[in-house]
Amino acid sequence: MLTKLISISLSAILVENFIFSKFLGICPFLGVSKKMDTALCMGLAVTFVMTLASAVCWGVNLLLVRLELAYMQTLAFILVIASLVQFVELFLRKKSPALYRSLGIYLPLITTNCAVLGVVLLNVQESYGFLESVVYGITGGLGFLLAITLFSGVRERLDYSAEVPECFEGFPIALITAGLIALAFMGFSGLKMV
Amino acid sequence: MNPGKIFKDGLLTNNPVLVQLLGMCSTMAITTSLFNGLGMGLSVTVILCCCNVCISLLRKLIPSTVRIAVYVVIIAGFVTIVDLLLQAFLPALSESLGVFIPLIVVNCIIIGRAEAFASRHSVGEALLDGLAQGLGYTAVLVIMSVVRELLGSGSFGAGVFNGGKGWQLFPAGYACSYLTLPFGGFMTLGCLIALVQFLRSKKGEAEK
Amino acid sequence: MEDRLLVSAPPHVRGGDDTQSIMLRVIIALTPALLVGFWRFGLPTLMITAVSVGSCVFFEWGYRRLARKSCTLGDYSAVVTGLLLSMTLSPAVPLWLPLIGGFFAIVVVKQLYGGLGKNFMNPALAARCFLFSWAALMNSWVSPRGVDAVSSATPLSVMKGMALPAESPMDCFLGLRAGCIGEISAAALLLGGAYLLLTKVIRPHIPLSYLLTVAVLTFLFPRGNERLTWMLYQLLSGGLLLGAVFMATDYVTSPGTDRGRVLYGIGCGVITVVIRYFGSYPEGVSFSILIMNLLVWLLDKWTTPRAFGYKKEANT
Amino acid sequence: MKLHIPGVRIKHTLPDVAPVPSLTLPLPEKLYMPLSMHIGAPAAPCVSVGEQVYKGQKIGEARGAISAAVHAPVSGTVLAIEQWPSARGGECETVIIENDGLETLSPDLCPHPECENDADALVALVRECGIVGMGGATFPTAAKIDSARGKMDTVILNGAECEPGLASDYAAMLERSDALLHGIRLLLMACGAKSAILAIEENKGEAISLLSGKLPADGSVKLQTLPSLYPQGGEKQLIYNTTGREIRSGGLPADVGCAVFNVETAIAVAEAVESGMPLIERYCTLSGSAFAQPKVVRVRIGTPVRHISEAAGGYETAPKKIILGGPMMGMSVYRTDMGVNKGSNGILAMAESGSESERQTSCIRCGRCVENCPMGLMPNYLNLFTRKNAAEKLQEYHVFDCLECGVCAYGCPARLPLVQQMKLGKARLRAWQNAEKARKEAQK
Repeated sequence: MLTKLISISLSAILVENFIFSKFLGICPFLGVSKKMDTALCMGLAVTFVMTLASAVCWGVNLLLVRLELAYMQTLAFILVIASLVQFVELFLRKKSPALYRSLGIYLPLITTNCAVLGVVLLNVQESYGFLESVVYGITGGLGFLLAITLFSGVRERLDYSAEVPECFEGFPIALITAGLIALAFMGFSGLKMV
Repeated sequence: MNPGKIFKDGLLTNNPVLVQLLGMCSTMAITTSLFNGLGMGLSVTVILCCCNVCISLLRKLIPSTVRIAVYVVIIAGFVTIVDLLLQAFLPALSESLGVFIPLIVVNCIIIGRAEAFASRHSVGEALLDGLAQGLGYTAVLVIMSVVRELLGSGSFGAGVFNGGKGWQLFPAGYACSYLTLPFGGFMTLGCLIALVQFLRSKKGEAEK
Repeated sequence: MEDRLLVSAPPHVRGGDDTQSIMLRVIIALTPALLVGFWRFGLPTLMITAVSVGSCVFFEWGYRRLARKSCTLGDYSAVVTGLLLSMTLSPAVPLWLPLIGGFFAIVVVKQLYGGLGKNFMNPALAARCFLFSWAALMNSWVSPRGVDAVSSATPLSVMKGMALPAESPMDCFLGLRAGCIGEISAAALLLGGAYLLLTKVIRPHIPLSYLLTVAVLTFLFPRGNERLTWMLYQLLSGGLLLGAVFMATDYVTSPGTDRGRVLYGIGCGVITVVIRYFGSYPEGVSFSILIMNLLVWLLDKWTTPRAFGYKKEANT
Repeated sequence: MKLHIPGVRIKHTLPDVAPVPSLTLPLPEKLYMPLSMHIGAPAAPCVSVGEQVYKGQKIGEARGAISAAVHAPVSGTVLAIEQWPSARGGECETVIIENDGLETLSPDLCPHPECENDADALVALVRECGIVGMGGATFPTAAKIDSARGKMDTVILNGAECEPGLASDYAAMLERSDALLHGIRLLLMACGAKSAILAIEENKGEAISLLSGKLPADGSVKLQTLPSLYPQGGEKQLIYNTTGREIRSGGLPADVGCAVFNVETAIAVAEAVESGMPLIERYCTLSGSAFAQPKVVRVRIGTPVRHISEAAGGYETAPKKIILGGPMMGMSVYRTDMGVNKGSNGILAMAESGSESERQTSCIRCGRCVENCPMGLMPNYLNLFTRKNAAEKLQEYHVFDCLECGVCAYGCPARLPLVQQMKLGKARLRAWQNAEKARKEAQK
């Protein structure tokens, strides 16, 4: 079991990184990575929601299967995620205003982040158990956190020093930079601890 | 609003991917072959048309406070329908697109058009807009997948033409296989958007 | 006459090294390893090096011209990139491969970001990794002259199978083994590294921490019973020395503080060993340096030196 | 030996200057006495055009606490009081004196033995004599003593030579060693400090052996040899390298119980007490490839630069560049008719134009500037932040602590104009801070 969990984690963080290998969550990855601090907050918020969603949706899926409503998965999941985000937002605003101030503005963006729905769908597709789902949620989020942190570091550097041709400014150079990072991450392909 | 302008908007001047920069995840993820690109593009187009029509019909009834939630439910409904249809009739496509079919729910193009267009226009216009934006999206997917398939594996139209075999234009050994990997997705889309920005700035200069 | 004086800003004297002389010294330092490559593998290596350097120089010139920017061939950085790229290629690759590599290194990785000093990734290494697209071509090896034709597998790929290679550590040290053009002779690479250290082009922090990390990890976790031999092979085979001395020390893509450099070297070492042990590629040097390239800005940020007058006690 | 602050051995084309014997130059016909040759408010002229002045007579009155009086270096007639180019850059109000060649002393000058043991009287005398820091910074000495009295235990005498290639401090220490030790005693008394450290760079062997034989027996003055690194003469660096005390950012030497005086300043103090002579003369190094022979000269303040180079034997080749001060921080000038001032420790004449032909590339991130910076800053990053006008980053990376010593630019392979970038960065940060302040006030 432990080896399975380790291999899930390794795969989610490095080998099949949500950004550089699975293309899940590209919008916030490109949109909120101009500054390191905000990128870090976004990454943490996504990790948190991914973990929570994995756990809750595991139960929801169990229920749907019982009720023979498995075809309603997509609809159910997106509703669960949306209300979960709402709930987290309310909870944070009440209990931890400081945390809310730093993470709050990212939460609504997360509803439409395909990394969250993606991790839930992948959990179902791989028929992971509860523990596996949660671990996959956490590590998938950490993979996203790693990706967005590295990317924002590089982007900050480019912001200060690079002189990009006009037509490549903005999204194109960000995409090409992400491509080069994906190239570097290919070094991890096939990484197996056992 | 005239249909010509709606189509020009969707395909060129306000292309969802190249200009509005929406729906990047699926654009880069599944464009490894023409088969995938075309399949994904048409699925999105169908869903987009249905959602636009539906939302345009209901636009007077939906209270604005909960409109986003209602849109999401409508979209998720249609996505589920398409997903099930694909599983039943085109299992190969469903298999190779994987989670990216259900993920159309969170594709910003659809919710974006619902909010920006369908909720403010008549049914006919909304249908046309859905078609135009969908085809604009499909066009980008087709371009990306043709480039990546050709340079990345040396073939063209595998799964679509020539009885499903496509044509092998040069031996796969000479092809740049990394273009079919995530690296290639980022690079190809980056270059494509750069090309569009270049053309737009040229056009802007010419207009001046 | 005296009143026609030149006014310029201080300082009015400048130290000896300039960008050009630094690049020239790197070229000089690369020469021994290249010569060993020529000697072992013959004419093809000469062709590959020529194409690689030529392509880098051509694309640097062509891009700057097309983009209407100043010509930067005079700083020799394109030549260095070309040489480094050719050194990381197998002597059996077809000549169009370094041509594409030169394009990728110079245009995509370097000039798109503004040229020398602006790129965030090592151009030569990124190009090498990109060329793994053509994996079959990149992984075809020829045995060097004077070595049994049987052992044309590189020592590292043998070690991937948990076995010790057929060559002796001494062969690896001198360059009597299969491998990339520039990586086979540890002796020649160390000679070049010593020259760079003596002429103060590089500081020892990165190469030392990199090599030590790999040495310690492979010594602690050997595959097989002979720890020391295993460690020696790990150090001498593959592109480790080439990477540690010439690639990881590239100014532009490595940290600018000494503490940052040590952390960077350790990071490179750990990732190299992880990829060599657990990854699907036999060699992890290129990828590990590319990955650490991504961390350079952060490392610089975290290891910013304590400015004078900002001591904790002094702040009270 | 304490840990040393990074510094570099500057390799320069300047020859080693033989410090002694220093040359006393024939006096010029006209002298140009800038009324602003110190940090602080310019002096107010107290003579009028046409008036007869005597050597040592006060011609400019100090205005406020941070200011210094100006005295006539020769006897003669005031020709004009007008704006004239200054050796500190730009123009300033200048008293032009026509030398009558008689060297008639002002009748007010007399020895002041009462100042030997009276700190207040000494400070008043130092202020009256217009003595300023002669290492180049020209901070009024009286104000420095005043601000530090009673707060310090150590007086540091700077014999480190501010810049490479100069030998003015060296010459002063060799030729005026007795006056120097007298001055040290006076400064110790005035500051209320217990001990003094005489810091001399190791390349000034003769001065070290001469002075170590003359130190007072009570051990109040210690001689400390420092490696010849640049910038060794900077206040913060000197205090750290001699006592190990670190001045916090924005602080003063008095905060760590120290005061730093240039050796020539101490000599000037001694002279004021011994003969009452105000500061009208100083040592100045002439060097650079355009001179046949580098030498140290004694010049009257106000002597035009051109007169000095001609009187000292003229140029061997036509200079392309003339620098007032040292090679690292000196200012290149486009004309040579201004008078030297109290801080002019060197005149360099270069036969080659130097940096003009150097090829500049973009920053290659070699990190040499970071290794060499005596303040532990990151000039490579400050350069980037200045270019992008990232004021918050400039603050975070402490641009205001930059000394502008030029070590970063000296070692930069890309030949970047880092010192100017630092200056620009400071200006940009200041502008941003002012804007922020205004914005905050507007919000209130």
